[in-house]
Amino acid sequence: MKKIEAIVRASKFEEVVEALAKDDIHFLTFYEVKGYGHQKGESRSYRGTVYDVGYIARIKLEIIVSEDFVQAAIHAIETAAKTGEKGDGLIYVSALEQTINIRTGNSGSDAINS
Amino acid sequence: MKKIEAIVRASKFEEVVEALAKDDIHFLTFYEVKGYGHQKGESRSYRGTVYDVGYIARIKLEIIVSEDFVQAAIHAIETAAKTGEKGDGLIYVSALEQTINIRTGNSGSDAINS
Amino acid sequence: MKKIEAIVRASKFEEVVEALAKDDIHFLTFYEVKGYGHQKGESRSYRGTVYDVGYIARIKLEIIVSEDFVQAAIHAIETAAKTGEKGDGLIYVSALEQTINIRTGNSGSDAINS
Amino acid sequence: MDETLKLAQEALAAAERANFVANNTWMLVATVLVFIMHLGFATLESGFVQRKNVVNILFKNVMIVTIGILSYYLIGFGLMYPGVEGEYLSFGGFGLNPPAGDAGSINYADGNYTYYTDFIFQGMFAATCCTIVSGAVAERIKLIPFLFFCLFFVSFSYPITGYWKWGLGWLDAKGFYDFAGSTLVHSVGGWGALAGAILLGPRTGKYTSKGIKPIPGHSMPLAAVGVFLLWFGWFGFNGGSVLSADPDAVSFVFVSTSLAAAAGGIGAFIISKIVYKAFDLGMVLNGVLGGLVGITASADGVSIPSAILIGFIAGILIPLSVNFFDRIKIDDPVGATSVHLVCGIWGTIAVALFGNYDEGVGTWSAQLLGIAAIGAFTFTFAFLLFYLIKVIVGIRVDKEEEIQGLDSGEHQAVAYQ
Amino acid sequence: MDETLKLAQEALAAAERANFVANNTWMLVATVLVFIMHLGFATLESGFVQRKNVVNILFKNVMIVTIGILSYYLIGFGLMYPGVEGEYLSFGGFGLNPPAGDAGSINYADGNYTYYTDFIFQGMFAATCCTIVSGAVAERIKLIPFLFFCLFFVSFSYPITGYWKWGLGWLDAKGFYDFAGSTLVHSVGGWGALAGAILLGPRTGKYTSKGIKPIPGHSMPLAAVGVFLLWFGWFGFNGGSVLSADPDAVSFVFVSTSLAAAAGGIGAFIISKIVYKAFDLGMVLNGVLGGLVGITASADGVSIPSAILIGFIAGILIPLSVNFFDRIKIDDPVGATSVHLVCGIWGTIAVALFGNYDEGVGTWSAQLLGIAAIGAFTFTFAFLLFYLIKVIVGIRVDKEEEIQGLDSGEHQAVAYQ
Amino acid sequence: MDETLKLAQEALAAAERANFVANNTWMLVATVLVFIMHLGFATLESGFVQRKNVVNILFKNVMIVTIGILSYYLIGFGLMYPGVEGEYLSFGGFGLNPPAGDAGSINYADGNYTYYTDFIFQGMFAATCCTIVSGAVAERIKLIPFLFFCLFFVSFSYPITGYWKWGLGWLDAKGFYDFAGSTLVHSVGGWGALAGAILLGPRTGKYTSKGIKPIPGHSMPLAAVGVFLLWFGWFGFNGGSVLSADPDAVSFVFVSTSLAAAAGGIGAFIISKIVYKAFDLGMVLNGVLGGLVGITASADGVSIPSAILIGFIAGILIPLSVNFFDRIKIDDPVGATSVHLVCGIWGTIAVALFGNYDEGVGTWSAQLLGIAAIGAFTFTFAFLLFYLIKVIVGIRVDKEEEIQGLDSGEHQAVAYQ
Ligand SMILES: Nc1ncnc2c1ncn2[C@@H]1O[C@H](COP(=O)(O)OP(=O)(O)O)[C@@H](O)[C@H]1O
Ligand SMILES: Nc1ncnc2c1ncn2[C@@H]1O[C@H](COP(=O)(O)OP(=O)(O)O)[C@@H](O)[C@H]1O
Ligand SMILES: Nc1ncnc2c1ncn2[C@@H]1O[C@H](COP(=O)(O)OP(=O)(O)O)[C@@H](O)[C@H]1O
Repeated sequence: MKKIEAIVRASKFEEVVEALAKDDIHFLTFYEVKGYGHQKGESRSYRGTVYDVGYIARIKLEIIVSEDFVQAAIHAIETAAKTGEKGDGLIYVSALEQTINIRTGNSGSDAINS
Repeated sequence: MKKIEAIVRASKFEEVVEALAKDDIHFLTFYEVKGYGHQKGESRSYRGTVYDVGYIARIKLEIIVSEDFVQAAIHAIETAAKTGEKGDGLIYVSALEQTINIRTGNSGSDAINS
Repeated sequence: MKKIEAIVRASKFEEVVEALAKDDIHFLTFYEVKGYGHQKGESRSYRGTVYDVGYIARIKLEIIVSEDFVQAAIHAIETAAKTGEKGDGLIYVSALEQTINIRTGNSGSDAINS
Repeated sequence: MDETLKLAQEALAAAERANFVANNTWMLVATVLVFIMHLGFATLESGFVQRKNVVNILFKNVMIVTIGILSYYLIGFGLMYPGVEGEYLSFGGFGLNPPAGDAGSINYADGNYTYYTDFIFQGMFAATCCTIVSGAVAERIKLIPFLFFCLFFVSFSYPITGYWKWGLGWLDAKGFYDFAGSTLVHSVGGWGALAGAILLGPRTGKYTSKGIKPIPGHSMPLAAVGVFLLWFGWFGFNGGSVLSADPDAVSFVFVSTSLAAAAGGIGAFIISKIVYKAFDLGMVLNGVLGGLVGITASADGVSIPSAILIGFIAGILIPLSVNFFDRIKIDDPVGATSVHLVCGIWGTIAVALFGNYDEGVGTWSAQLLGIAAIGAFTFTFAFLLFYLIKVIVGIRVDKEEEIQGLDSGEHQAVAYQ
Repeated sequence: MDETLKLAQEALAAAERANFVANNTWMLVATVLVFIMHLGFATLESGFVQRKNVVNILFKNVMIVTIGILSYYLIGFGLMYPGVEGEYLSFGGFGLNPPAGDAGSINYADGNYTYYTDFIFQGMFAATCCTIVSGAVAERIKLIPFLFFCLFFVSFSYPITGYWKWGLGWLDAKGFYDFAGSTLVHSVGGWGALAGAILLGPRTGKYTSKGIKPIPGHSMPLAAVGVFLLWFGWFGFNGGSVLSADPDAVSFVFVSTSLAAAAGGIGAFIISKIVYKAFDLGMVLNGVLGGLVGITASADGVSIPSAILIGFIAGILIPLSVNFFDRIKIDDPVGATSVHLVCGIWGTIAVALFGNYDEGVGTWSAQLLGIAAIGAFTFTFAFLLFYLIKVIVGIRVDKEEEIQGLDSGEHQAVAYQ
Repeated sequence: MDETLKLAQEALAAAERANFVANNTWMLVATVLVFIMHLGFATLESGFVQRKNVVNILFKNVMIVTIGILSYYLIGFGLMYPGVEGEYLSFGGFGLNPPAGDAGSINYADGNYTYYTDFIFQGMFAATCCTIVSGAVAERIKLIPFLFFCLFFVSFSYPITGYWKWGLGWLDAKGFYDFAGSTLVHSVGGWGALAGAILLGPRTGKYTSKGIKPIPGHSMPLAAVGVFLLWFGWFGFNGGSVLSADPDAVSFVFVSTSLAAAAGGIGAFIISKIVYKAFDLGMVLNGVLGGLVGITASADGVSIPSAILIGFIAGILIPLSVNFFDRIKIDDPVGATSVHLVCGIWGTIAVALFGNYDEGVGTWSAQLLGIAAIGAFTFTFAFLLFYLIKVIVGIRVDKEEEIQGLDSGEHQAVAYQ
């Protein structure tokens, strides 16, 4: 099993989820993150001073999939999340040694197809 | 060293922590996440329209343990977090190449037993 | 490519970012987490009862770097985040199988140097 | 004996003065109460918008009050109370021109209030009509164009139609009755809201191929605070519209207003439970407001049971109307059109249904004429004004900014840190 | 000379009218101030509950006001002021039956206020008793059963005991004194709160094997806003209870009330620092409320130093009482029993201790009798009512819903997005 | 005929009583309005501080009110209104010593208000000066030392300078004029704020080598609520300072105050857009407050256009002043010095520029003397007091606590769960 992590724009998140669904990937976990990257942070103005918050807000996805879904998932995220502007984010994949579904106790790829 | 990640119900979180403590696993990191899975999202009603928020709220645990604690940890989480209802969540384990304790500088298993 | 994860004090976060920047590591993702560890949780007082919230608040960093930046990054975090007090946190490193930059489509180390 | 006469005259003068002081004091207290309604609107609207648009809505609400009071001072008051009867349009001059001596004081309104009290009480009402609009166009309208709209709407549209009735213009002569402004204030605001909502179009993602996608407000406590404050202020809005502290009239208005508000809440509660199967806080809150708007036209001239019925029906109208506007895809983030336009019209009709007024006052024909005339004028005015602004500078923020939120777009700020 | 007589009569009539207008105006202002206390309770309670139960508590507070005013109109007013003296129970009829002409106006209460003013001022008080209950039973009670409880509690229990004293029933004849309702309003609410808290049992996880686990409120700003608004409203609650605008009496009440509130805050501040070693905002806020509740029974009849002492002691009682109820495992999320019941009783006793009233009024025996009689009746009424509802439909949400929160359970909503 | 005389006398007495009742009622309503300003300050300040310091600022604001009212009762009132004219310092005795009978009632102030009304109205003002300070020293000052400062500041500094003018002390004799306290209340608070901000130094990380690092407030809605509530209360603050319900005077003050507030908002809006290129809510909010502070000294004695100009200039001053204090590295989290000190001085000067008062009243020399004398005294007093406390117990929390936040440090609490 693999873990795919991706950092995407909040404004693209829904499209990414839909794209994944098209490829039969319906399960995922996500949370809000902040990041430093090529894109500089949002500029804010407070009490007459303009400043840069430094970071930008993003959403991080975490998807557990079996080997054969990895490329499809990456492709789906890449196309759906891309704007071409700085700030589009990253996708990275790592290997899992075990995966267990708490309800069913199934492990491996069965953990997520049940 | 291994990294155990688990996604559990907020209502089960405390029990999981206690179960882990019983197995001498006292250290962990957690944060709130949202997820899509078998269980459909909460349904909400606003201004006369009922809708599904899509996701469900969950808590994600991250536990760094040495090899020999992995099975105990998995078992503890599995039993404590299980309700049998859809939405119980996942556990997944990956390998770490290095672990360093910032305060002590110790690495490997010493990083967490100090 | 490697993924470096680190859990540090909020009060040290800015210093860590600056230290990394000095070593030419400008890209990272972070989010707020809570943790159990050696340091006991903050004590709170409400309505005449003093209690321990159990956890402590921390910031988690996630940095994707190529092999040759790993040691520098670890060193930078270790020195910048250290106070010597319980609660300083952990750094852990894992291997990535793939890394893709959504905007450029570049993968591997090019994913982050573009 | 001559002594006695002097004493008696002195006593009478002192007594008249005392009545004047007491009446005027009430009118000023009512003014303060109406003022706080602007905070009520500000909190209600910010509670009902998304987190990313809160700074923007607060900014608008603060600016509306400042613009509203100043423009009413400059032009509005002169347009609304020119001192000429029966006309369609007439202008009493810029700024304030208080009659000298007692003429602007104890004799200005039979010892009920001074010229300055008159202005400030009326001035507090004025801004309200724009605040109502701001809720309906929230989360997608450009700031400066909107403030321009407000400037003209409150300087011309509101006082002109206000003159027709309260300024003793032609509608008043026709027997149209609107005690405290179900039509003159609330429907007027509602028509402006409708015009704006239509021209702007719905918020991105509200009406999808998969149906209506609710965009919930970000803070129910703020919204609830708003409704309580509005009810609080309404005691001044309706109670002050007696235009004196007459104990019988004001206390009656307090009772009719409160019971109608309560009945409005109950009505919305029942319908949203029966029809929409939910204990919907937003609906109940709007139901209370609906009851208040509904009773506003006749708070001084209906029986208490009628007042309760008027409020109850207004409360029932809220969920149905909110749902109706969603069906025809007119997107109103706070439900201003349902609360102020629909219930405002209902309240104005209720005058004909339940009102006990003099012969020829508040007749069906008069009420319908008033609703139609003011509706037609205001909607046209607001629509053309919005349209003009739209073609000249545009009124809607671009999609990217809308998704990011107007706070970061227009203000480079966030409401909460 | 005949002229002069007419003039003198005219002057006297005008003067009496002026007094009437001024007095009635104050009573209406007081009504408005009491009204806003409902927002005070709503914000206080929502601040002290968990984020997941905020919509629910707001919903309850809005419904309580609507139900309270309407039921008081239908039944309560007739039960509380039947116009019969010395009885235990008597009914003056449904709805409002204003005496015709001056009898319902200037002559209704020696030119102090009208019949309608009387009703609306009293009506604003009524709902308060239920609001007090809602805080204590928060975060675990079912919505509809609770609203049923309110309907009966405010329609029967509150007005019946209210009649005993303010309606000139038997307790009044016995010389029991309670100026503005330390017992008649606050303890009554407190007894209901106690009954509910006992029958419901504590919130899941509050009292564990490892001891008391505090469940902190979700927003201290909301709670603080609530306390300031309550203090604000209390000027009308106590000041209006003079039942006229008598300058000496009302201004005295303002001073005694304010100083007692301040002393209550100081008292709670000192004790919570000394005993509980913390600068506890929640305690200080409740201390202020305790001081207000404490002075309410005697705000018109104690020396200023006594007023300060009464408030200070009330403030001291708060932390001790909160702690006491926690010890006996009676879970009260907002501390309503400590604030309203304990300090209400203390305030009623204070009348006997410090009050300067006519012979035979506010004696120890009378005060204790009043506390006991009203306490016994109200607690029994509330307990049986809750119990009945419990056995018939149940009053507590199931554990899963409690953990998930009542907002998603009862309302499928969240307070904050 | 003897009859007639009696009747006439009776009528006159009744009429005078009615005037008394009406006037006193207004003064009490004004008191209530001034009271709520404390909630205004509490919400404004908590909105402008960081999330981690909210409990602390709320705690301070509650304590300030309790301490303020009690100490004003104990000492302040006697120092401020000793009943001796023309002096620098004089003491009328501790606590309240009401003249017996009518002397403390209808005759106390020509039938305008009672002795108790006088005290409570003045008492509500007192605490304000400390509240102003609390905003400027927020997020880094130790709780107990700050409360000590308040105790002495409100017990001595405020009433002494207050006596100079309102207590008919030496400055009044010199013709210094300050209608409702641009200097006596706002500048006094502002000088204290300045002294505190200087001695404390800026918040950690505010002024870095890389320049000014803004530390945004955590809740714009709270801040906006605060400003609306302050404006609301200002109707009592200025309107009550007429010290009677005189219809002409009070209604005029309402108009001048409202238009100045509105103009202040516009002024700040324009400047912050032109100079700082942003629609800055914080600035506009402070601009409204600036306008209110600016008009406070002359609300009763300038033409309406002048009032608008005064407010507008005050609004313009806000962004410039905020920026100025940042440049000289005086860190004021809520902008209290800009709003209350700078605009307070401006308003006091405006009396000389635009005021229409009697010969020798509000002259340039008198106004400048007043500003200088009160400024010198207050700043010295506050600075020495803060300094003393600093050397004895220290006034600033340690850096670790500042970073963690004062809520967890001083209160072991969090504002939001
Ligand atoms: N090397 C990295 N390690 C961790 N997170 C990263 C890294 N590079 C980018 N990110 C995340 O992705 C977000 C977008 O990156 P950015 O460089 O701005 O996009 P792009 O590469 O398309 O210009 C960043 O804000 C950060 O959260
Ligand atoms: N393949 C997956 N990848 C990432 N997260 C997942 C995956 N499957 C489940 N989850 C997480 O676990 C949560 C519960 O999953 P769900 O399928 O509803 O539980 P169950 O498998 O017990 O029915 C989801 O909401 C999601 O957060
Ligand atoms: N084994 C672990 N697994 C996951 N997170 C950990 C682990 N050990 C520590 N942490 C994280 O690091 C934080 C600090 O750890 P702690 O043990 O208090 O610091 P130190 O090791 O310096 O005493 C913890 O609150 C937790 O978030």
